[in-house]
Amino acid sequence: MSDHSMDDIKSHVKVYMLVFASLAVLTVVTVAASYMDLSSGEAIFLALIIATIKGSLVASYFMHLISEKALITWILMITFVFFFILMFIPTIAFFDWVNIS
Amino acid sequence: MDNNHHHQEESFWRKYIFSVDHKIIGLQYGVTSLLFLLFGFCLMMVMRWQLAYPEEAVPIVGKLLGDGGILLPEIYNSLGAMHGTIMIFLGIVPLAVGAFGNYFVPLQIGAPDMAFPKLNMASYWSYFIGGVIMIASFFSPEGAARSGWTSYPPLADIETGQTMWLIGMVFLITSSLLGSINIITTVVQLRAPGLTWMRLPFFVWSQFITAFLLVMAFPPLEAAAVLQLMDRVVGTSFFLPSGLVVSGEVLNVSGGGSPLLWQHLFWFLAHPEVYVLILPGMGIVAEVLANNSRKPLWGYKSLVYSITFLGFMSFIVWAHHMFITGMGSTMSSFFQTTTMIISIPSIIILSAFFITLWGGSIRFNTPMLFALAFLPMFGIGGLTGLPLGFAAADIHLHDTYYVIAHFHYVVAPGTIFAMFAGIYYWYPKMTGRKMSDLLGKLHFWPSLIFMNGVFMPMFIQGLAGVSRRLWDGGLQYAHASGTLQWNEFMSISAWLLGLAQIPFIINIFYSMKNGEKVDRNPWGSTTLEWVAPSPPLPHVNFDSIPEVHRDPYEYSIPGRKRDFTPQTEPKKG
Amino acid sequence: MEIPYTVEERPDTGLINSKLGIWLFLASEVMLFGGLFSAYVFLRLGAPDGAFHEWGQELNVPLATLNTLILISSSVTMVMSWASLKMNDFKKFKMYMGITLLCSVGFLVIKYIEYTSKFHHGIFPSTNTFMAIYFTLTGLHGLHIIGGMIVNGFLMGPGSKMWKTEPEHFTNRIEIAGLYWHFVDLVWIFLFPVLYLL
Amino acid sequence: MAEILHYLGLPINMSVDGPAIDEVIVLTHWLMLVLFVGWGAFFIISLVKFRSSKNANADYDGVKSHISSVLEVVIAVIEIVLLVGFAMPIWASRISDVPEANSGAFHARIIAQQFAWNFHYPGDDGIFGQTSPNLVDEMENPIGLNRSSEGAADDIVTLNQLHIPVNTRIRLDLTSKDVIHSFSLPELRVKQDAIPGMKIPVHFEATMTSEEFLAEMVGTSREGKGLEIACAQLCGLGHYRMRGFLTVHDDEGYQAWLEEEKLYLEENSDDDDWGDDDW
Ligand code: HEA
Ligand code: HEA
Ligand code: CUA
Ligand SMILES: [Cu+2]
Repeated sequence: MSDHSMDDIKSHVKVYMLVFASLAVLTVVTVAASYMDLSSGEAIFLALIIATIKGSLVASYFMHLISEKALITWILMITFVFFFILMFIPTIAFFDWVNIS
Repeated sequence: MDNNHHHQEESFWRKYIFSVDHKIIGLQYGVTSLLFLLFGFCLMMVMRWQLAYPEEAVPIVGKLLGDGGILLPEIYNSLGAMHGTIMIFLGIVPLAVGAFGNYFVPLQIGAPDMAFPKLNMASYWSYFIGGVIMIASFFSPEGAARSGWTSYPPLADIETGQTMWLIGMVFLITSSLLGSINIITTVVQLRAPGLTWMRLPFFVWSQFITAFLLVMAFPPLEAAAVLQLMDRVVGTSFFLPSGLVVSGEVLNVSGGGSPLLWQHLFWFLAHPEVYVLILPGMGIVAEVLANNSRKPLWGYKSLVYSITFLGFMSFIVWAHHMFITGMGSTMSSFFQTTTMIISIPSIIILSAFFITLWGGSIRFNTPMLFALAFLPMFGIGGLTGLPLGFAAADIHLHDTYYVIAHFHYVVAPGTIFAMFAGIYYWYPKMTGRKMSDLLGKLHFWPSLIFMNGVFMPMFIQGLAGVSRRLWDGGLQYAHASGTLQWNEFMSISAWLLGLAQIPFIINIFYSMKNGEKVDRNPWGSTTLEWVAPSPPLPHVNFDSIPEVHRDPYEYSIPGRKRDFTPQTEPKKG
Repeated sequence: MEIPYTVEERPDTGLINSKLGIWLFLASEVMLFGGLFSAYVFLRLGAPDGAFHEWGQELNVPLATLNTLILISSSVTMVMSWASLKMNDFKKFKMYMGITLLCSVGFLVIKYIEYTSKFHHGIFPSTNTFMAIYFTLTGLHGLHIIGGMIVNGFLMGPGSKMWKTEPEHFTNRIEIAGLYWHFVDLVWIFLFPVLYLL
Repeated sequence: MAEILHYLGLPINMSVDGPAIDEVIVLTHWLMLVLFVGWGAFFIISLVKFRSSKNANADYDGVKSHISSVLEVVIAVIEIVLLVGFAMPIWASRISDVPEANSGAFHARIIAQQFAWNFHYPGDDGIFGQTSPNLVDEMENPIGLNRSSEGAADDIVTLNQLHIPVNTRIRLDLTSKDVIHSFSLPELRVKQDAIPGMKIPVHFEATMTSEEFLAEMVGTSREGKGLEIACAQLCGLGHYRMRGFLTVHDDEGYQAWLEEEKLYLEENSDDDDWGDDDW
């Protein structure tokens, strides 16, 4: 990103601070939520949602993904497809087994 | 004088040992991996003795084995596991990706070097360390790994020798990751002016897709290796369920783990890995076929799409290695379907190769012979993958010699032949001299015959239901009795196959000094590596960065005097 | 002949080599942690109902929360150190980089406290599968932190000489190091709830 | 093709479910053969016809027709047919048609270990006694059977000897004490991994008794060699000798064997609680 002017960067810095604040708040929220009386399904869902939001904030702003070149976005999209395959197919397989008890 | 000497000494290290020049690194990779290939083969030649003459003392190397020279079952298992590991991770992958990828991708795309030369060097040395650890494990008190190259726990968790294997694997994985990041970046960033994606030689495409497979598939195995290492060293139970009783003793671990978790993580790598073994081979074969049939590669675009699709699909077929673990209907249907789908791009690629021949002017030089032999050999290997892909048929064939035969047809007369083709084809580029054609043919014909002699009877044993990894080759079993006579035949073929490599080894050294001297483009090829001097200039490769104006395989354009038109030749009006 | 596109971007991709390289590396890291998270899910499913939650109660949530905040802060200072270079302020760069390193040291110290207190209570990786995956994941993450510290330390110390000769190249290096550092932060953002809160 | 494959080594089939499996193998091999011969012929013809000594100038365009695409579609369709028509239904039956416990089907457990097969029969009451790893004693009680648990008193445990009745649905529940093994009966087209920590059922039905099988084998290289259980998964240094024996009885024969085992059990009930006539 060599084409950024000084002012550009200054406005970036503001964004960084905002993101920082939101991350801190979300951290507190997720800890607070874990002390609430949620069913385990709800708790998992909520915690993962918050983590995903935090993660996207970091990725989009700190890592500049939001303005990154298409090629990188593509690579990451493929990666996430494989990531989810890796996460979910073994999980489905876990249940689809002739393991009667 | 002294000073001068010192200076030269240093430059030797910089130039040949810790070089950052992709060509030197490629050669380092090539030599190391060929030696490993030979070593892995030697292990197998020893094993084949035991299979042919069970419990007879092994000649020559028997003394090393102790016990009157008889190959003990545990040693047999070690040699088998290490044969698989060495052939795949220390032999073919470094040869196909590390050596050919490193040397020829930058040349074929008109780049001065790889994108990250230092990383490239690190990749080689990481590979080297991994290899040293693997070899060293033979001499460690625990011995080498003996749980198969698949290292299924709980066996791998409780057997000796596995720790060094795992540590070695971590280095090898790191090496492959660094190497493939390098290749992808190089292909994306350093293509010469005018070299658009659809003008890339097919070899570059194959390396590009292979690198993606390595980047995405290897890390889960690294994760799995770390987990198994934890199991072995720290006493965790990732792969150990509760209530294990090993030789009468209740295993003192917390339990709660799952052996199947390893299988999922392992095959998530290992299926893409088998395509890593074959795709670069296909790339080389494509180059040699086009060049020696003096025709453009038929259906270039469909080849590119097929290989991309193949790469993608290879991530979602892994559980076809796990049908017999008790998989339910949903999973098995899914994986059977994806396995059948993945066979289609392979068929498209092979068909395109065959059709390329039609209408050509085919030259039968040594590289071409190997490339041609690749086709039916890969065909046999690939086609026999189909019955394995049907879960129902796999019930009978799983873990028998049928599987062994299937994949050896793909990797041994398949990939290894492709590698030979590549070596004969590009040797003039690397050294400035051609290899002897006579010795080449002396290498080719016996290799072709004996390869089939080794692996064809394995289909028969497999159909009979003979399990793999049997120390006595099935001597115990009644159902094997009808097929045992083949064991000796296969072993003799394997040893003769070993002898058949001698002309090749001689050829490599002999031709370095005495081969026919050639200029830049001895085969009349069109791609960019042939524009560079032979051998290409250190660090920069080309006299000047070439400019590309054409498709990769412009052979025999009608109305031209020469039957090839290099990619650099401008199109005139 | 120099290798092209180390400093200036290649026109058709709009990228420099190292940017693409680091993203590919991060993609492989995603798959590495993907494998481990997949193991986590698999083991959790295999464990008796609620066992993972119960075993997880042993962990120290306040300390981990603190660590999360520390790591987030270090991410901000990391990106600020890059922004400072962009604004030609080398002093500020050194300051922010220094804070980043301090934060990473702090993170490791807290991790150390957590680990040792577990060991004192007789809790080891071999205690149960939850502890096993807990120690593996946080340990591996800790190794990534150490790796990042080495890189950042180098860039702040001896590596920063480059600023005088090739400022743009140096700024790029900081950006690359930053990408890695943010990724390590990002992993923690997922590790924290998954291990401590669920 | 079936004959060719038998000639090549495929053992005869003696299971009710075997023919379906053989059919998939046979049909796939037909497909393979046709493809191989087809492309092989094309290959040889191309090589001969277009060798450079005969055809000095290559044709830039080469083949223009796209018959090969049609061919690829045809292959895909054949694969789909094999998949949907044969492979998937067989698998579905393998998974879903497992006979319920106490449904009249023969039911036994297999506990694999390095390097032997333990068979656990529920006895007359049809109830498997409890087992526990802590009770395991390699010589006396290899599966850790608790003789005082419900239904355990009459349980029969054998080593490496599996006896089953002919023409009866057999259900076997597989597990393992230590590492992964694989229970393989080549003549019955049965193969199933035995995985520690899991209990996986297989089911099949034999159509021949051991005697009939032996009669069938007269004159072949297998003459006089009975049915065996092979271990198909690498399980350590004794993997190659982890062989069990399968005996398929007719009904009387099976009952007679059971009686014998019961007698054996009573005689040895205080010190040795597993019976094995061939030990
Ligand atoms: C390079 C390596 C490679 C390649 C390319 C393949 C390709 C394929 N493999 Fe293979 N496979 C292995 C290496 C490979 N395999 C290894 C190493 C193992 C064992 C691992 C272990 O357990 O140790 C294995 C095991 C294995 C299994 C598990 C068996 C078991 O353990 O029970 C299965 C099951 O589905 C399978 C299927 C397939 C299929 C459907 C393909 C398809 O992609 C094939 C598609 C190709 C074709 C369909 C050929 C097309 C050609 C023509 C049409 C032309 C032919 C005509 C002439 C030449 C004249 N393979
Ligand atoms: C890439 C993979 C690869 C390759 C190429 C090979 C090649 C060969 N393999 Fe191997 N094999 C495996 C991968 C491979 N194998 C795997 C994964 C297993 C399963 C292991 C397990 O059970 O866990 C296995 C198992 C296996 C078995 C079964 C063992 C058992 O189950 O008990 C057998 C049996 O015969 C066998 C034989 C051979 C033979 C004869 C070759 C020959 O084709 C070898 C040919 C080699 C050459 C021709 C060498 C060429 C090199 C040179 C000539 C070097 C020249 C050097 C210089 C110039 C410096 N292999
Ligand atoms: Cu048990 Cu092999
Ligand atoms: Cu596979």
